[in-house]
Formats: sequence, C-alpha cells, structure tokens
Amino acid sequence: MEQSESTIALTINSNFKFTELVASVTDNITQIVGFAEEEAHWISLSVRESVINAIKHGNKLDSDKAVDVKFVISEEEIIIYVRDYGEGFDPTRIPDPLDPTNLLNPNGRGIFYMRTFMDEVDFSNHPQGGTIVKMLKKKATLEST
Amino acid sequence: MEQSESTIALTINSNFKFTELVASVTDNITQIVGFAEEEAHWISLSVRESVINAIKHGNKLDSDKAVDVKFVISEEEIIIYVRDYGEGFDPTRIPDPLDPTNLLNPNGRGIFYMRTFMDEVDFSNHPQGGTIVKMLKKKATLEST
Amino acid sequence: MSLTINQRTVGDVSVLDLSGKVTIGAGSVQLREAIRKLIDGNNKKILLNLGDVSYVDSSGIGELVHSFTTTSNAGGVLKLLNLTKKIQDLLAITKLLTVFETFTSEDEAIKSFNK
Amino acid sequence: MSLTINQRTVGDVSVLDLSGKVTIGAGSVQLREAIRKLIDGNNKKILLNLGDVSYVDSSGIGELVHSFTTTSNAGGVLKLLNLTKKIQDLLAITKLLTVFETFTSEDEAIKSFNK
Ligand SMILES: Nc1ncnc2c1ncn2[C@@H]1O[C@H](COP(=O)(O)OP(=O)(O)O)[C@@H](O)[C@H]1O
Ligand SMILES: Nc1ncnc2c1ncn2[C@@H]1O[C@H](COP(=O)(O)OP(=O)(O)O)[C@@H](O)[C@H]1O
Repeated sequence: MEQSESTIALTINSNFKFTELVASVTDNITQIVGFAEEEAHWISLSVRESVINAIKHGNKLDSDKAVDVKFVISEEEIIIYVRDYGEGFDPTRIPDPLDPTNLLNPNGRGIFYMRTFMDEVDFSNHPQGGTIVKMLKKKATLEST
Repeated sequence: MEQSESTIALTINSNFKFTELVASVTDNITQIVGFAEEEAHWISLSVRESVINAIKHGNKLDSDKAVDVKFVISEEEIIIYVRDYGEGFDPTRIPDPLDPTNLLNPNGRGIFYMRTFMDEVDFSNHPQGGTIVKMLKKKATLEST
Repeated sequence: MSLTINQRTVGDVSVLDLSGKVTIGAGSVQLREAIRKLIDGNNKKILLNLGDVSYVDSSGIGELVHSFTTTSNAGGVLKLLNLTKKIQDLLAITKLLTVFETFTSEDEAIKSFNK
Repeated sequence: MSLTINQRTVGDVSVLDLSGKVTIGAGSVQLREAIRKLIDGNNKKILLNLGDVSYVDSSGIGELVHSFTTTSNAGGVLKLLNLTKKIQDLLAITKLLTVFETFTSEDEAIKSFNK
C-alpha cells in the first residue's frame, strides 16, 4: 500500500564535477526511503553511471547541455529517470562486457552494472531528442509477518 | 572575470524531510564554488531558512505543492532562487525581531538571519503566483596581489 | 541526525546535555518535552549544555527562547552552557545574549544558580 | 575527496597504497601516471593495495584493467591486495576475478611475485 509519493527533480550542466552532487542527493533520498546501506550504495553507483553516460556519451561534454535527474519515491521503491539532450543510441547493440574479447576493455561496464544492481533499467528516446534512462529499485522486504 | 556559469535546479515537494537534502546540495555547491567553511555554513543556513518558509508559509505544508530551488554559480559568487506556490507576502511588513517586544518571540528570525548572512536578499512575486526569494553571496576575496 | 538529550542532576540543578541538531522537526519536540517534564517534576533550575549541538537554525534558536520563557513563566531559571561559536553568533545577532545567561564552565554555571 | 597514492618498495616489488576514490576524473589520471612512472623506471612488479579505497565505479574498475594491461604489455606483473567487499563484487560480476590475481595478505602477495 503506497502511503505517499514524492518527486525530487535535479538538473545539472554537463560537467563531471556535479556527479558527486547527484550521488549525494541520491544517498539522501535512499536514506529517506529507507534502503539498507549496501542497496543504497549500488543505487547511487547506478545513478552515477547513468549521469556520467548522459554527460559523456549523450551530451558529449557540452557543458551548456543539461542532464535532468528525477527521483520518484514511495514507501517501497525508487524510480530514477536520467535524461540527456544527445543523439540517443541503441542499447541492444552495445558490446557484452563478459565476452572474453571484451574482458580487458577499460570501458563498457557501466550499463552492465546498472542492470545488475537495479530491478529494472529501460532506455527510451525523448520525443524532443535525447535519451531517458529509467531505473527502478524496490526495497528489500522483510519476509516476517 | 567570470570563467563560466553553471545552473543547478532542484525541485522538492513541500515536506520538511527534504530540507536536509537541499542543505546537502547547497553544501556540495558552495564547496565547488570554493567558499570557506564558515561562509558555506551560513549560506546553507540561509537556504534552509528560505526553503522552510516556502514550505511552511508559502505552500502551507501542502505536500503536493513544489518548492523550486535554483543555484546559479560562477567563480566569484552564488545566487540562489527559492520559489514557492503560495499567496505571497509583503516583506516590508514583517515584525523586527530586535524590537524589545519581539525578543522573546520563538519565531520571526529566519529572514533576519538570511539578510545578515547573505549579501543580497530580494523578495518578489512570480507572475504565475508564489514568492521568489533571491539571495546572493560573493566569495570573500583575498586582498593580496 | 536528530537530537539526543541526556539528563543529569548536579546538586539541585538539572543539566540537559544536548547532542545533534536543533532544527525544525524532531529536535524541537524533544527539547520541549524534556523541559516540560522537568518543570512538571518541580525541577526549575535548568542548565542546557549545547557543547555537542552540531547545527541550529532559526527554529532551534526559537526553541531555546521557548524553553527559556516556559521555565521563567513557571518561576524557574534556565541558563546555557558551552555555546558553540555558531550558536553564539546566532544569539548575538538577534540580541539574545542579553536574554540568556551563558557559561563556558559547568562549575561556575552550577554555582550561579544558588548565588 | 579524490585519490592519494603512496608508493613503497618491498624487496623488488613496488607497492602502491591507494586511498580515496577511483572514479571518473582525478583518481584515474593519478593512477595512470603512477603506473607509467614505475614501468618507465623498469619497476615491473606492481602490487596495488586497495584497502583504503572508499569508492570505485565502472571507470575505476576500467582504470584497474588499464593498469593491468599496461603493465602486462610492458612485460610486467600487476596484482591486487586488500579488495574491499564492494570492489570484490564489482570485479566478480564482470568476471575480472579471473583476470586479476588478488591477495588478502601483503606477505603472500609479495612472495608470489618471486615464485
Ligand atoms: N546516454 C547515452 N547516450 C548515447 N550513448 C550512450 C549513452 N549511454 C550509453 N551509451 C553508449 O553505450 C555504451 C556503453 O555504455 P557503458 O556500459 O556505460 O560503458 P562506457 O560508458 O564505459 O562505454 C557507451 O560506450 C555509449 O556508446
Ligand atoms: N515564502 C513565504 N510566503 C509567505 N509568507 C512568508 C514567506 N516567507 C516568510 N513569510 C512571512 O514572513 C514572516 C517572517 O518569516 P521569518 O523571518 O522566516 O520567521 P518565521 O518563519 O519564524 O515566522 C513569516 O512569519 C511569514 O508570515
């Protein structure tokens, strides 16, 4: 049963110096929702990865372009949307980091980590251009009565 | 000489539980700008006061109403805008907390602190309703060559 | 995160050791209840030790004022111990250092109640 | 905030004690330079002590991989010491524990270079 839903929206310019800020907002929010320390850590990592991708691959480091991060929280889950203003990409066509030929590639693990740590990761194209990453994580529920 | 300007925008619902989050974003940003610890503390206090006013007096604790906080930063200064969706008020008609008859009033010091710690504090009405508080603080400059 | 209040008695003075934040929300309510209980129990010499208070905003200052007037109105006396630099600043700016008696030594604070 | 790298020599092994964050930005550059210098100075037995690394993201993991391949390509050997639980997880998930030799004891790590 959802008691109440809140939305927190955060917009930054495309500069890596703001990734700590987004991570710290994420930590604050996961604490409000009540995620355990380890879950919170991986959520924050996933947000960080997607914001870095938005800055680097989406907005191509053009600091005039914004990255919009939206957090929708309830008692049981957090949904995070990360939007950039880039050209978009096809997430089904990125290399598999577990493929032996990619194992020693210094790049290409971000989305894989996001998919590992979050319950849901979806990519879509914004009608006005740019990529939207949607990530959902449910709180671990205690199986006690 | 301004090297570059960045804008960070943050929107929360009207719930006091988000004031820590706004304060922590503020701390992050003042650190990026390079404010000294004590200046940063008072900036964060001023932001906290104005956000609490926006939630309490502006939006009257209606959690469906948003508070929009915008930070515009450059190398030398920070400008913070806090907007609520309330009915507005006349800032020239608030009681003076230093008046002996008000000294023991538990309320009425927030705006006074904001005006003390920030270089500029302006109140205006948003054309679509609500109050906008604008606060500006310049970085202390070293008088050395 | 919020406020922890530890209560001790030194002679006939009740000392409240505050640690954490006194801001809007939890901190204020707890302080209000602690003061109320002391007064209801006829303990009217109250010393607030603020040495471990990490953050105070205008609501927190208002709460100190509220504690002061509640105690005074009940015929008691409330004093402050170990102001941090920042609390000192906030009180000074709003002329509240003229209202509160403040101390940096617990011994002297305790003695002052029975002068 | 960012990364601090302290360098020591134990026998013929160069130990880099990392402390702080290895994420996009400063941390990566510093690590890259430290490895480059060692290899240029013909120090090709390198042990990275990660015990005090507080945060690593995919860029940080990528940087460890980069350090490994740079060293290997120069005919050297790079091993890892004191993985935190979280680094261990990140390496395991991406099958990198099969690539890196890792140790929980510095003694054993050092000895392993000369077996
Ligand atoms: N927001 C985005 N916009 C455009 N391309 C993206 C975006 N996010 C990811 N990509 C593409 O997907 C690839 C894989 O991303 P990721 O797994 O995070 O690894 P890395 O960023 O290290 O390359 C990127 O190299 C890039 O080509
Ligand atoms: N955003 C706002 N919208 C409407 N009224 C406001 C707003 N901010 C302040 N006020 C008015 O100004 C008064 C003084 O505010 P302040 O100095 O912060 O003290 P306090 O909030 O403790 O009353 C408030 O009591 C309220 O009437």
